[in-house]
Amino acid sequence: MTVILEALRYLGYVLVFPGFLFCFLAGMLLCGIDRKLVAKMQKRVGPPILQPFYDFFKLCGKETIVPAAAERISFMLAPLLGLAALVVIQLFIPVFSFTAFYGMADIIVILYLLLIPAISIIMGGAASGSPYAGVGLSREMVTIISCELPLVLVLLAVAKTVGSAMGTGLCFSLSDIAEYQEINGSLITRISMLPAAAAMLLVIPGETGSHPFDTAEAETEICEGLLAEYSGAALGVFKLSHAVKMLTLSSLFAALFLGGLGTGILVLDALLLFLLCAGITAVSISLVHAVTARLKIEQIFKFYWTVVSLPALLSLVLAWYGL
Amino acid sequence: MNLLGNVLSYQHFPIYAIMVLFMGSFLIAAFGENRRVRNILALLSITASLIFSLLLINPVILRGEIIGYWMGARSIAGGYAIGIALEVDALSLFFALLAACAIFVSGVYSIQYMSRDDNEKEYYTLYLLLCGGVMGMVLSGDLFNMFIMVEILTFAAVALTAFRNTARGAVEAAFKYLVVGCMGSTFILVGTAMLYAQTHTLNLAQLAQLVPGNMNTATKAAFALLFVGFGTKAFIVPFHPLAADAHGAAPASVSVIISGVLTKSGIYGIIRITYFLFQSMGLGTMQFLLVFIGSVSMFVCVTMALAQHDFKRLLAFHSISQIGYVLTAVGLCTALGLSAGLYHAINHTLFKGLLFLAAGAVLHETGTTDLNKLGGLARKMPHTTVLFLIGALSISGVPPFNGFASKWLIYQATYQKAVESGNIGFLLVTVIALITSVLTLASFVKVSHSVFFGQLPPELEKVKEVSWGMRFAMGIFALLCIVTGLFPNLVTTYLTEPAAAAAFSVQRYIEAMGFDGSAAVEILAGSFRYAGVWEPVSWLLVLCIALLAVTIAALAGRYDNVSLCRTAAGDSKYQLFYGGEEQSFSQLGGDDMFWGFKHNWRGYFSFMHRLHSGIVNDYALWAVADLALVMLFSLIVL
Amino acid sequence: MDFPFIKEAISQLFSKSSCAMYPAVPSEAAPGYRGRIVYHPELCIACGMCERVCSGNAISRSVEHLEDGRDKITLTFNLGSCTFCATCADFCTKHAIEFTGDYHMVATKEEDLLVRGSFIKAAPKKKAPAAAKPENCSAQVQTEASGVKPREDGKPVNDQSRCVYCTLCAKKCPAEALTVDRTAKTWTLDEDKCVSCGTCAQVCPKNCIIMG
Amino acid sequence: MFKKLIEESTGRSPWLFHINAGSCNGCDIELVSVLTPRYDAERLGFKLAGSPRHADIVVVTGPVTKQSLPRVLRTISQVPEPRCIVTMGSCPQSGNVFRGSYSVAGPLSKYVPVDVDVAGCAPKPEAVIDGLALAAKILKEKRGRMK
Repeated sequence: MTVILEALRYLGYVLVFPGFLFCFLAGMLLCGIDRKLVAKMQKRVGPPILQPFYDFFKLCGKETIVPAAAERISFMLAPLLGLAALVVIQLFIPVFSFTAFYGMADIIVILYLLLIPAISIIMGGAASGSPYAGVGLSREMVTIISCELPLVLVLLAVAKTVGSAMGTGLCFSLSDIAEYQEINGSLITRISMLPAAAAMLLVIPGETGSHPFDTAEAETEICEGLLAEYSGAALGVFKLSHAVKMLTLSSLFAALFLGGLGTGILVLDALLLFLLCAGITAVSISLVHAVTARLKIEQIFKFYWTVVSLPALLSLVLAWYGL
Repeated sequence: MNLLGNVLSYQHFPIYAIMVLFMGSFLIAAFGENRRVRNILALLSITASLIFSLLLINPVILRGEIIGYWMGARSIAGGYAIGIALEVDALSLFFALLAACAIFVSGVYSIQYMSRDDNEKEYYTLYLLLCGGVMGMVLSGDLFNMFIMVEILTFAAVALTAFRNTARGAVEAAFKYLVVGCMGSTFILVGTAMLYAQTHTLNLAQLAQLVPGNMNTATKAAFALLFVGFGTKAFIVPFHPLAADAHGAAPASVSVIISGVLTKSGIYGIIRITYFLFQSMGLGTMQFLLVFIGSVSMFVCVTMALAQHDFKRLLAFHSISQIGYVLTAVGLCTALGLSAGLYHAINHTLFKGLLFLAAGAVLHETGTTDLNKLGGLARKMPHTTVLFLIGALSISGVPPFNGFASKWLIYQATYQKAVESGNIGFLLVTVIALITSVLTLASFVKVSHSVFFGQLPPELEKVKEVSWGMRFAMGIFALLCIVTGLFPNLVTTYLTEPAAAAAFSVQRYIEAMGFDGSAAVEILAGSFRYAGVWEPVSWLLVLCIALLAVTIAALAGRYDNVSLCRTAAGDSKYQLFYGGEEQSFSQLGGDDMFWGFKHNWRGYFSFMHRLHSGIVNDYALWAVADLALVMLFSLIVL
Repeated sequence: MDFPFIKEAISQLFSKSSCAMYPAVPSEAAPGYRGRIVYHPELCIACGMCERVCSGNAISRSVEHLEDGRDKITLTFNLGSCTFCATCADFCTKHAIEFTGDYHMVATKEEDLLVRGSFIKAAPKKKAPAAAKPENCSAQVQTEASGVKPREDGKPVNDQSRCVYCTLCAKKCPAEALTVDRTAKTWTLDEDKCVSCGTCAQVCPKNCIIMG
Repeated sequence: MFKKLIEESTGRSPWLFHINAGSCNGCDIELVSVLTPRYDAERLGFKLAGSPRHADIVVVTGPVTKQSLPRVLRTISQVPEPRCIVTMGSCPQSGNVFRGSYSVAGPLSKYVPVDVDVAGCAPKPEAVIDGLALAAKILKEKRGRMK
């Protein structure tokens, strides 16, 4: 009996709270808030907050065309796989003191799991056979390479800071990082972590592929790149994945740097997490979107490996010497 | 009955495992005219070798014995070993198992893969010689025998590289390999001779007993000679261009052996000399040497791979890049590091074998491995595509495949080493390893797009899926990739940790052969705890549940309401969007796919381009220069 | 990399948007905007000038012969073919064509974009009783009509019996050699200015200018 | 309920794909100006899509020249159902001043059923918004008729 209850509880985690339903609602709302904020910053009225929901449901009602040249199974499976992988990452990211799946994955795993949605979109695009997707694929991959270095440095800096504070030398476990922050306050209050937090804020738009780092999906030059041949429900799932990715990365940021703010009540924590995510999105995605123009792909690479990596490296060195 | 029991004692299994391969080789040379006889002989010998290796797991790994085996009842006279000895500890057996597995799968694959070539008899003779050489080298307890086996495998590998000598560049590649490979063998021979002059013995155990206490200029020079000699066999930087040429030319089944097994034997040699013979791994400088060469191999080769446009050459460079991971982890000299490195060695053999076989399948069906001429094969060769993707995701370290499990350990090991030693340099190694991993992913995205996805060139319309035998061979590797990825604890507990522990118990190694091991320099392995957690099975379970949930939700939302092209004639609705133009063949070339990345590194790439001149004289010079540097280094630090 | 607009972006976050909330708040077209055509058939004399000058072939005229002998003339303006250049309105001497500021020209059917107007032209009937009184008169007219001879120097001659004094020839004359007074019904040619280009004859809707 | 949700959403998020079939660029500029902060069609859910596969509404400008005709038809056929075709400006409806030219194959309605005509040369952005809103309504009706 207890086994069944336990199984149901975990099923509930996957389907409802940090999992599927939460990801869907929170991610879509986050996306809507982002669009609204960008519009506001550009002196526009902007779409209603619920616009991403409208877009998603509309796409569900459209015809899904599979091109004759496409590899059908990969083409249809890729969106689902990407979404599922993202939902699973969300399960591993602690919501303050609460972690749905405790002791299953650490930050290195998260780093690699974040590649799976990117790989799935790349596979889907490549399977469509479109030449636009080929160009998009090349750019998407370079964007991933670009983001990887600063992200790695940020994660290592956090691991070192928490590890040396806990006396184990280094700590990769996200729930341990959350626990540490519960006791000692948020990491962002430490001076050595400030550059890393700034770098992470700039990594988020690159990882989600939002403006100005959206060369891979540049709709005006390469017809949305990897998504060029997607239509209907499959496209809707990709749009949903994009929204969930925003949620995932911003809640990763919250888990890494803004831990220890939780109230201990799960519902309030979830709400607080969502608000924090909205704040992080507003700064790192919306603001950057509103004030920049799309970069060229080699500029993205240069930007991430210099401008963003340097503060992250600084943070790592500071953490190394125990500041 | 007693005799039979004696013959079937596990003490004899190591020599059986070696000899069946050599016997198979000689028998095929003698009676291999008939195709069926030849295949049966080859299969029998590789299967027997695999079985003998597997049977050794119980005593050596589970019970922790070290088998010291003297051939011809000769052993120790006057305090010096004079017989031919085999010594099998967990480390040797680890590499032997790896070799036996790869040999078995590649042998099964060969039967159909090579069926279109003539001179199959010679192929199998050389192939089994190569396998026997590898097996003999890792199980040998004698430095000179190691040299002999290295010679056998080098010459067999050279001959097999030139096997398809009608192909462009095959003879040239073989010649390069011959020149530099012979230099490497010579280094090993000279090193062996110098050690013999100093210690009057060739037995590994006795050398391990005598050498560390009697270090002088000659033994230091011998170290450098042996190190560089085995380095040549492992193709670590600066010998990597040879691997690229050799893999590009050799048949895929041979590439599997060269990259999966031959390079490992080089790594095995390096471990033997650094951990056992000279017991110098405790020195920070020696760790620096290994980690430095490992990291440079890792990074240089992955960037070189990004610039390739030939499937097999690209794989060859990746092969060295992964060997760089192994060497780096081995060079850390911690229990975690060595275990991680050996884990990665297993994984490298599996996924690189799988990838080479997939490349071979593509070559077998299309006749080319040029990335710019291929494309869209996923619709023609679906199984090969899936198998290739498993290999590609494994090598890129995507969870839950095996590459991730070992890389995860390597990152922890390097980082932990950095924290323990307080040396920020090791941290740089962690970062390099992580970046290398994502660059690996990039180049496999390139391959999968250029070969399996994208558009099918019109001239490849008639391509068919490869035969079941070849798919079966690839399937074994793919299955092993998944299994070793899903159960990392089993692999570490039953394979890598015993092997790593063996590397740290030199004293037992010496004593197993009947020598006095009390003088051995014990390197403290140190205990470790994982800094993070990774549960692949539970993760996969959660992913499956999530995927199921997403799929059900999607199907409820009419996700299956797709419209497919029903007519044979080109309905414009189902054509690709070409900005309104009619669909025509257009495939992004694999050559310069990531120019956004390469553009920023153009200085580096043009430097690399000039460096890899393809002239064998240059490569020979590199070998000599490398030897000089390592010798200088070892003279100073040892 | 710097973000030069970051201050503006943040300040605009709290300021009012610059949107014209169009469907909710109706918006007037700017003065002089040329939108939907309004046609006043009661003013039209069916001279056909508009049809002739229209570059987009948007104007068509159909004539329906009524039972009482009169003609019902219908002018159709196809807004879907119109370039809104307003040349027709310019040329219309009767000001029967008007361009309004109404820009809501959205239709699901082509019909909805047609502006129609018709009037009954009594002109032939009017002439018939006038011709009936003196019988020879009509013959005279006819001989007059045929009697107008082209001038030998190639300059235009006006058949005043048919002229409606629409002044188009005067407007079109590149040399400004023609003066037409509509009230006095006079047509005069300044022979010194005339260059005999033939434009007046070409544009005349009634074909009453005869060139040599 | 799901079907109702879809139907409700269809009218609220029409994505446009713009085809220039030989236009003089007047209408193109007006169409883009609809998306500027001044008119901001995004507040009604309109968005310019990059690929016909993503689009709901195809906006055609220009008199449909002989060169562009097959491309226009091919691109329109690649738009998934339900779709709506809007002609913008006089050119695609009639050929306008280009009518009768050797290179003009229009009007568009000869080849595909056109749902909404927006007249004007070029139409005012408000008129474009009117037209697109009408198209979105038609889209919703079409969606309701599906299945």
